[in-house]
Amino acid sequence: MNIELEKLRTEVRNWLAANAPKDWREAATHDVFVAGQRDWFKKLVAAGYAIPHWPAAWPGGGRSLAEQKVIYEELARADAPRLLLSFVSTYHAFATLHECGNDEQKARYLPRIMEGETWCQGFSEPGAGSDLAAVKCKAELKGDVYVINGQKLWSTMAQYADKCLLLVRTSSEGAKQAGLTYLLMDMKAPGVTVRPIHQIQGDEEFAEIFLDNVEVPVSERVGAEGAGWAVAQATLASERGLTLMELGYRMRGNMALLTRAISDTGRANDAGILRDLGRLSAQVDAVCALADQFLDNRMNGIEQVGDASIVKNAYSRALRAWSDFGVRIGGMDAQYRQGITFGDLNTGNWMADYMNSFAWTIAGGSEEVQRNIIAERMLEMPREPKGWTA
Amino acid sequence: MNIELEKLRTEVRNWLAANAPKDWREAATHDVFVAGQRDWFKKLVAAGYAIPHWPAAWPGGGRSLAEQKVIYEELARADAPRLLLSFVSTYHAFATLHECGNDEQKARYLPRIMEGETWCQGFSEPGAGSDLAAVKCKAELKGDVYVINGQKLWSTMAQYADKCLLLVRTSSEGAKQAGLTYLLMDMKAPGVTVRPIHQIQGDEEFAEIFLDNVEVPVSERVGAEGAGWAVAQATLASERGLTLMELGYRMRGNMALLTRAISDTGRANDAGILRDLGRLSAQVDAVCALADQFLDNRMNGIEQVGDASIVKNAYSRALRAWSDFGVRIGGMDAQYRQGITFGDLNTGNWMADYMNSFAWTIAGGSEEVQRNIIAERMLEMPREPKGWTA
Amino acid sequence: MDGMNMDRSELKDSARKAFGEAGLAPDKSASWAKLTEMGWFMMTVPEAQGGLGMGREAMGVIHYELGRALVPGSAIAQMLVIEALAATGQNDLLERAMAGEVMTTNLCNALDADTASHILLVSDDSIALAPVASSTHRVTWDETRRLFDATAGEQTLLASGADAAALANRLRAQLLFMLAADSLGGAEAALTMTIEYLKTRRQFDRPLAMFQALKHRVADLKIAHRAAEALLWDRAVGEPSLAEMGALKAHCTTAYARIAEETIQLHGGIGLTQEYPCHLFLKRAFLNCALGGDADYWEEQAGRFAMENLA
Amino acid sequence: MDGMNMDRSELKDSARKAFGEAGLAPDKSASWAKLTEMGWFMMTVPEAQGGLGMGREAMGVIHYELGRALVPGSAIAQMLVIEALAATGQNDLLERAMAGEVMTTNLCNALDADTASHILLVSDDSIALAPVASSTHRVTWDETRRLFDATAGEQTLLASGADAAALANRLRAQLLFMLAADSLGGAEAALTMTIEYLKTRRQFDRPLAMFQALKHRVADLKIAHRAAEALLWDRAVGEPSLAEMGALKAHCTTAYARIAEETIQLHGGIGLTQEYPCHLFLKRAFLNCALGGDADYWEEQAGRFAMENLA
Repeated sequence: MNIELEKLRTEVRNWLAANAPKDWREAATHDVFVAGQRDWFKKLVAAGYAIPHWPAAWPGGGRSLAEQKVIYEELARADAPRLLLSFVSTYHAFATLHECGNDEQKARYLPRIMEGETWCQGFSEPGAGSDLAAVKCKAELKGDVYVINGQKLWSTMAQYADKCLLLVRTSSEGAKQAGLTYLLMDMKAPGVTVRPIHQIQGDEEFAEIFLDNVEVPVSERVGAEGAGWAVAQATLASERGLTLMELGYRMRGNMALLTRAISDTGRANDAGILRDLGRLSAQVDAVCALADQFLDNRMNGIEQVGDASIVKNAYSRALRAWSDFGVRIGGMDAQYRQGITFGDLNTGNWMADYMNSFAWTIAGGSEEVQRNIIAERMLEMPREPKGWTA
Repeated sequence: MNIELEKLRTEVRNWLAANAPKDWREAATHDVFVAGQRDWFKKLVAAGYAIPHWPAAWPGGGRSLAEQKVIYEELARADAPRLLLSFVSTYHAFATLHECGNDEQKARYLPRIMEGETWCQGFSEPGAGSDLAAVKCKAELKGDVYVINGQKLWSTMAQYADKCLLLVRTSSEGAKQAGLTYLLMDMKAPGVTVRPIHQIQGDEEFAEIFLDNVEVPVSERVGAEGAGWAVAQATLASERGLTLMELGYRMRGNMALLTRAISDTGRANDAGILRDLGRLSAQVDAVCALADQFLDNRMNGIEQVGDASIVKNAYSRALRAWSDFGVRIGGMDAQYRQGITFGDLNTGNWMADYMNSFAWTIAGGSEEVQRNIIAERMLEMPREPKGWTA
Repeated sequence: MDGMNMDRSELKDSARKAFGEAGLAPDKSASWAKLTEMGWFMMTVPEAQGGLGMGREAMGVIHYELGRALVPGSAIAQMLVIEALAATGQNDLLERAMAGEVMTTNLCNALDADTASHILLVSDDSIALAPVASSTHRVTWDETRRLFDATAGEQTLLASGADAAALANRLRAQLLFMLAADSLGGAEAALTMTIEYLKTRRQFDRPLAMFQALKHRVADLKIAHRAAEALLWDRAVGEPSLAEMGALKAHCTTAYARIAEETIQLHGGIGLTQEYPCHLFLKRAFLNCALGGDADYWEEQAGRFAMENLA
Repeated sequence: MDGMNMDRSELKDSARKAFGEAGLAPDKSASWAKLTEMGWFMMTVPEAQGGLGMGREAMGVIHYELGRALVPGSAIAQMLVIEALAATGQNDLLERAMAGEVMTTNLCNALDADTASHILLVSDDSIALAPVASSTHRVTWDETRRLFDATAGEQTLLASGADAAALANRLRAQLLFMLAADSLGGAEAALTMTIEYLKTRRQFDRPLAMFQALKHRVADLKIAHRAAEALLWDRAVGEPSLAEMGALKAHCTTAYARIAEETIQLHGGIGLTQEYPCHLFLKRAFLNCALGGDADYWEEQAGRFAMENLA
């Protein structure tokens, strides 16, 4: 077992040495970045490393979690680009279709995803952030199509997506959750308008989607009408584990950006700086160990409710501390604006890294929501009674 | 005006130089400490500095707040003992009687307080801490006496008190607050048992009071039956201002304990330690400035709701930081147990100081209760609706 | 209310009226015109030299309000130059500067050097004034301030030796104080905006402001802000040492950065968009942290000062 | 679950059974007898020398549970002595120590020196064993541990030169690891106790555990504990440097102190009484912070290590 894993490690490492793009940090525009992402995904598919978590029937699929871990470790080690553009398609869309899609849907979409079709997720709305069940985007069944009107927010790379995992309201009766339905929407359909969100550090990783009488065939519904909440849970549960291990390793690998900045500013013998570096280093190591343990537990089938929230918050806190320390060491130099690296969190462009770190404390379930989950579902501290509204 | 103030300052300073006890830190037992407190109070009364906040009819009373401030500044400067034993009698009992007592009660008790009668406060109970209105201690009117049964907690120096400001329940109908009544109880009355609370740092500043069929004459009731909550507010509003200014100055004056410890442990050139010292120093200065401002505002009649909570939390946080830094600098030496100084918060016996600092984050309204007051009453963030119970 | 506080309160009202109504980060030249018109550049100049003879406290009030509205421009540099010109009796140039002719200084990264006629060059052994010869904009994340690499033309020496050292220290103290005031003004605006947002934004069928975890965080920010503000007005009077002024600046800018960080977090997603002003506060807060010496520098100095003076 | 984790989990169960049932801070001699009976002093000794040949991870499990129950005594010192005796082939003394004869070491403030037959004297250039000649109790705030000033009788040299340096470093790493494990065990117990208390204690007609501000604080403590624990088990295997072990110890003891502080605060008034056990955790946490080198020392070392190894 260990020998096979080490064989895989060597194989991946060698392949990456020959094939990993080197200049991806220099992408000057989003278009260049996206083109690079598409190209890199294709290469990984061809090599069999793009979808290790898919079933064995797919080329490159059927890897054990231990093998997946090796692949992600090596991707981080080689400092290869993260697969930001195909993350939703290969994780979220795959998991949703695999668990809840019908045979026709699977047969139609999974091959396309393999071929590079990109997806986005249309869940959040202006009035439905932490409280996702408050989704208002309305779908009315007219004949064999749903007619959609509404707005979605915080959709990662929606401006480049072909398809959208869309959560809509088909009924306002009963519990908020019960009126939701899950659709697969064509992003090229008439009435879909995408507006990139200008982020504070200059990136446009997210977009808004405006839906004006968009028609989605009933055949594109996943699960029954009104079963959208349950399908959405399958989508949401699909990510995090491997990502956080990969991101943890990337942060650790980039500790050198900090140590070099400390040397460059002549503070290699400043006891206070050294202590804070030592403390941060342990914090980052702890996050990596935690992400490892989380995956081990998942592999061994002993993952527990709240575990993912713990890993996410530990990571987001460490990422904040990492970039905050960089801003501090960078001093006045860090205040001068530099071009950003798209889709990367640990670049040494400290203010950009710092601002980017909020994506992890806010997006994908804010730190506050994670704390609720940990307190209420893991530690079984009582929830507020249902009737508590104001 | 300023000349008069400076004249007072010189007068107090000279008097303190001649009269302030020097050896009070060495008190080996509570009895010695209490005897010293009684003696010191007597001296202050004679000099006219014990009750500057009382009306002018009383010897030494009738001082402006500016004059009171001068007196407390000088007491702190001279490192004279705080008046822990007579704090409740001269502040809480005085304010309560002054605002809510009848003429007979005032005539009976105020002279006794001047003569050194000591008082304690019987408000908190095992089930009524942050939620003070939940008081259960029961008083039944039988003829012309109330018969009291119940238990009180966290009563400062109750073991040495002659009288008690007692909050009891005379009715369980209606709102919790509406069934409370306020009594003046003789601590020597049959059925009163006092048990000192053994605190974690070895002090016994607080006590429990057990009440078993204790009889209190109706004439000892302050305000009407059922008006106890309003009377209790008068008691609670009486403290804090001057105390916190005095305590802030004392903490600042004792920064030298830290700087000496830093020198003694050879870290006077450790950049990290220096920074943390510099930061703490600003934090302590800010608390002193805040307490000053608070008093100025009170003097000028522009104190606002929540102001006292802000000063209290800022002080308690700084006190924690101060003692925590001391524990850190003290290192292994701070872990060896030393005899404590009764009634003092900044002694350089770092672990004792650290443990003592909890009295300020918990007692007299916990930090959490203060945060609620600041958020809800000062910043007008909505309270949870009344009906929210579980 | 005593006399000094009354002045402070009146000045605050007029400054808030002047800058509080044009929204955040208002037009730069209109703001400059207002500063000039209201005579605020004359504020700390002795009456004998045509100024208003007010103290550091008044300057703090103005910069608090400039920070509160995120007013762009180089008022900080202007006031430093004016201070130096007044102290060295350069009455002609002083008059021009008080009348709004833009002048800058190397003490504060040559703010707005491209529109400045002169640059004040401050070092420990000389204070000089020179025309700006050339300037290169160094773009910062904070776009409400424009920093430059500037070169100077022929210098006129204003002070040298011990006089220069003393004046340099006074100017540094002023800079630190102005940055502290700017920071607390910005922090107040950010915190107020956040509280308003929490009261408006509803999730789970109630306003966010009703969630106790958020209430307690906001309360802690309020405490931090009030304590820092008390320290600011305390150090506005008397003669604090440079180290104490540095500690004040570190304390206030750190509080600003913390409040700005929480402003974004508590706004959630929209806090991360260019359209919402949260990021303006964040970027100015962090620039303030770095300008004039950062917390690492000043806290160390303050620690040394404490070791020497509180032993 | 893989083999190693299975071992850890089984060992944990039996240690929890042994120490988890007698309440907090159980009887010292009974605890010592249990440690001896269960053979846990033999744990890390090679099988060839009569031990169980288990690794550092197993030792971590035991000390985690000792910390969790606040078991008094000097198991930490005993295990260090045993490690040294095993490494230097002192098989007779080793057997006596494994059988429970109390021995102590200067590496850990001569814990329980008054009942120890021998003291292990560790320095960078020599490791020696000697009978305890005299001992003076240095009373600490933490009463679950007894520290001594001890003098030694005639020394038997166990190692010198490079061997001594290597062994000394190994012993220091073990000490740091045991203190880290003890801290996380204690922190777990304190946190669990706090959560239970919050669920039981009612104010304002509901359990404290329903107040979101408290929930969020508890959640943050849980996160801190879980992250520290992941780091502990990660460093239980492999060959971390001494600086990395020091950083682990600083990380875990700091987490313990923070959790113990919040344990008192969240218990409110009763947390300040001798009758409630909150203070026992607090005092042990702070002693753990100071023993074996404090966070200031180890974080600086870890920083230097990072500068050299992550450049």
